[in-house]
Amino acid sequence: MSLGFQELEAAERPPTIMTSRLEGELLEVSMGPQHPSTHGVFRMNVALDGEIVRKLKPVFGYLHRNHEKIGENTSYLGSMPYTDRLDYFCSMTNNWAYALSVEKLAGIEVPERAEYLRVILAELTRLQNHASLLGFLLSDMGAWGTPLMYAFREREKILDLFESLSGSRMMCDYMRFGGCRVDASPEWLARAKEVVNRFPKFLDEFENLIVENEILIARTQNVGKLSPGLAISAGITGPMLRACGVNYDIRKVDGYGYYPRFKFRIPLGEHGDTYDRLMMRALEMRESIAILNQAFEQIPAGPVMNPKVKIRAFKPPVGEAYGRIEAPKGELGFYLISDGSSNPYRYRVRPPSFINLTILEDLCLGHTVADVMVILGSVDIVMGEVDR
Amino acid sequence: MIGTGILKGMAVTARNFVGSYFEKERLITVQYPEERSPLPENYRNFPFLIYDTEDAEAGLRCVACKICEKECPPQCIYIVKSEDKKPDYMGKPQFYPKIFDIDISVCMSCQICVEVCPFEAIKMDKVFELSTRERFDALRQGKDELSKSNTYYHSIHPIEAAEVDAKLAEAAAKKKPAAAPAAPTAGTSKSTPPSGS
Amino acid sequence: MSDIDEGLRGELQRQGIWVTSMQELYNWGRKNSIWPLQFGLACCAIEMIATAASRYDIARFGGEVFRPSPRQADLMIVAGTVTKKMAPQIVRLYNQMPDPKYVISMGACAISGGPFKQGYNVLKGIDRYIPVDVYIPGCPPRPEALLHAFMELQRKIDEQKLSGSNKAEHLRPDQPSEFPVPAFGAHDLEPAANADLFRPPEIQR
Amino acid sequence: METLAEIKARTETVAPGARLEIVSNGSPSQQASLRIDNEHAVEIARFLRDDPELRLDFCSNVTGVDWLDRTIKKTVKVKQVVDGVEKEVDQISEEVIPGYLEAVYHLYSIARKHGPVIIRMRTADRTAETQLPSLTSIWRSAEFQEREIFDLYGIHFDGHPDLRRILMWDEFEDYPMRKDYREPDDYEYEPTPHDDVLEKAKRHYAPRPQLDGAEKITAQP
Repeated sequence: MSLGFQELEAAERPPTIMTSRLEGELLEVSMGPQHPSTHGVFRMNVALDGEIVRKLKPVFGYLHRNHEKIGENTSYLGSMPYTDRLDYFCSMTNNWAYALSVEKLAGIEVPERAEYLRVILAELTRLQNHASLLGFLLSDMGAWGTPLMYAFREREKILDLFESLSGSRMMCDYMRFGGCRVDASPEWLARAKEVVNRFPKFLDEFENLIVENEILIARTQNVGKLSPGLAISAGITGPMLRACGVNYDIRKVDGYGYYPRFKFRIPLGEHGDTYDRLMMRALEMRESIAILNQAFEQIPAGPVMNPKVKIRAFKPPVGEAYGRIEAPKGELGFYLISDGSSNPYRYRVRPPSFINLTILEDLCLGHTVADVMVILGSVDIVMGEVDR
Repeated sequence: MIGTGILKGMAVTARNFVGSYFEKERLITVQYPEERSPLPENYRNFPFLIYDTEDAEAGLRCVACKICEKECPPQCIYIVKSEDKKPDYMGKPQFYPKIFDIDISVCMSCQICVEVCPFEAIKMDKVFELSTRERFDALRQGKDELSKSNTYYHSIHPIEAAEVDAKLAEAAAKKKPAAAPAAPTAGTSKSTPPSGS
Repeated sequence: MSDIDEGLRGELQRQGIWVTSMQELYNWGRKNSIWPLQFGLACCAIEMIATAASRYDIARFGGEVFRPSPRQADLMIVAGTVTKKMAPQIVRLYNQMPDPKYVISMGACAISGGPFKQGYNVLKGIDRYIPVDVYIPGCPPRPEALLHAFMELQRKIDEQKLSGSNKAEHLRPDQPSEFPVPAFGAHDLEPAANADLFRPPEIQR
Repeated sequence: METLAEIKARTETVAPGARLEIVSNGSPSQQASLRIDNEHAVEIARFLRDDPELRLDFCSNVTGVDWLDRTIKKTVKVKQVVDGVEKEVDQISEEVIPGYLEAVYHLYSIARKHGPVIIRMRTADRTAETQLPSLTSIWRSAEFQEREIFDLYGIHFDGHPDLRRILMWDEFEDYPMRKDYREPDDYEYEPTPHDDVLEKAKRHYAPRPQLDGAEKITAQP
């Protein structure tokens, strides 16, 4: 297969005259798809000048498993378990985004308790996603093992909650159009509350581990700077956008799922560099804990499923809808076109981590190869979602 | 002073290292084959078929309506309907599945077959130690392997099974005037030993 | 290198003498230091990382040394969906691993394409191109299930013979240790399966 | 935010000669969209982005849709003289809409926090003229998404900086997300076939006489 450098113009390439020094020669390196970093089957074709990145072309598709095509051949309900496998860290938020879009398409009301449960589960998902991201990022930076072990220790506690509620650790398949599949028992809520109450202790510890670490600061500050203008134009969303100082959080803007009922702040970065992106996750976890504590206080009793919604032979009216939520990685949207049959005519996922990679080359140019891994880690990608 | 941040971090690792010897919260390793973390009530892995009474062939609740086959998102269920009818646990003549196969090498444990089944005939199992050295036939479960007793269901999902039994008993009571007076109710198989475990 | 008579062994053990054969010693060493290739594809890879993390701790089985290079690895855990775009790379990685090498096919996708098998870019099972030793069904399998498969693989290694007519495959020079890498075609991989390896049975019902 | 009709009216004043059309949406989501013509697309997109009222600076989602040839049955009441009496009679006319490919853009505003405004563009047909103007120069976020549409649907975006296959390999020739795409035949082992998989598996099993018996079993009553 060609390396994908056809567009590397001859004029850009320095003349290949044999000189005594190799300076100016570009070295083409293919990083991935099997790569020691922990981000799955992602590949980058990098042109290097010494150690400096001069050109970087991401290559996708090594996990392109035809989610959209399968979604068009499966019933509306049948696509729900597939959404779990999009961003396999955050199956709950994927479920929610899909359920929200179908609810928009068919005009379905969701009971109050179900909305609260969705908020609780989405914020728990955000906690475990950000915690494991920090672990992965540090392990990319060379802190091999230890922070990842700490992060996974905490993640396991949240996975246990998911498992006892939905039946599976990762592939929860919990939400349905018009509510949630099963109700959470009071014992489950008490357990979840306990896990959330203990979480700040872990955060304190983790922040002690990393925030002031001189090596981390040297590796991340002023690395991979992103300007707010470029970020908006390139469609960057989520913590990455907010790290540039742009105040845009769909939980506030769209106000879906009773988020307007909760008091929480949107952490904003200043420089848009890797350090800000990293810290953004740590700060967002604190706000998630605040939301969770309010949700545990406010959650009302009641049904969790709209009784009018049919499980089988669900056919929404002809039309289309685009629904989006603030997933841990950014704006996760589903665009559905219905032709009145039981399968969607068009089923499209707007994957945040795929679109966040648009500016990967801009971030990496001029930095060393070692920084590429750090920058990629701070983008927070999951290949299941990038390639779908 | 340069280096204080690193020392602070080292203190955290040291605390974790020492703590992992006595602090329960930091000591989380499950010594798997000898010690198992308990599976929650809701845990699901692969589907199985329920039969009432003691006879797996006669007491099978499945009536081969093929709804699960149709709804299964990855299409891993295969049913061939019988040509004749035989009495089910309530004495009513019903079709039964001549062939009921689940390819567990495809199944994604999504539980949709359980949700759509109108007869409470298919439920989720908790067995996960299924590694084999063979692929094709070893991972295709037939009717014999899939059929498990209601007692077994009670042993793995006690709360859910009790609810299902109550629901079925209620439905049977409603139908009773029409059905034969000697029809046995659901959940009479409590005395049978678990066969699938 | 033949097997030791169990009665004699018991007798000697009572006298405080432990005997072992070269084969047992060799297999004991091999099965307790299986180094997997650090290589994840999709969702199952996260469960693989969870298995390596502190709660399940694959180090208790001697498998914690995840090697980034195939040249140092004994075991390839194919954890996740194998797409047609990725399949040539996996075969190449397998070919680069030194003998004896083992493959665990983790999760529904790696076994048969799993829920995604209807996709146009999904390979219906990695055993179309490379031989697989242990299959773990599940989507994704629990970390315990991976440990169970790991123990199954250890049992398999323990059963391998170093000599005789039925000796282990990696010791037989006529057995291939490398397999042809499929090429990207205009519509599909070429060939769509390695006919020497992938022989699906007729379905008997 | 302004209504779509107001946006349309204002756009028409800025881009004279542009043919705009509001595509209605029957679902409860009520997200109607604006169809823009290909010649003025870049101009209109720039206006939507830069207009101080709209400031649609964030192009969230870009996607392709494949519409096959459709026939639409229209029922019109026509007055006809039947047996000397004038009556209203339903006249059914069939209209064939030739297939086309469509690109849909979902626009939001980060500056003004409103949206979505949905714009769509259509190609002339599905096979020969599948060109659309690229809007990557207006919104950078369209770069990879337009590449993806090119890869999966075969829409050629004029003016795209780097239009290559993105998800499939370079040697691949088909456009797999099109509705008439036929996936490669790899149904050698299908233990649980039914419905469409059964049909595809049958095609595969057909030249293999040793499996004829198995085929008879899989064909369901």
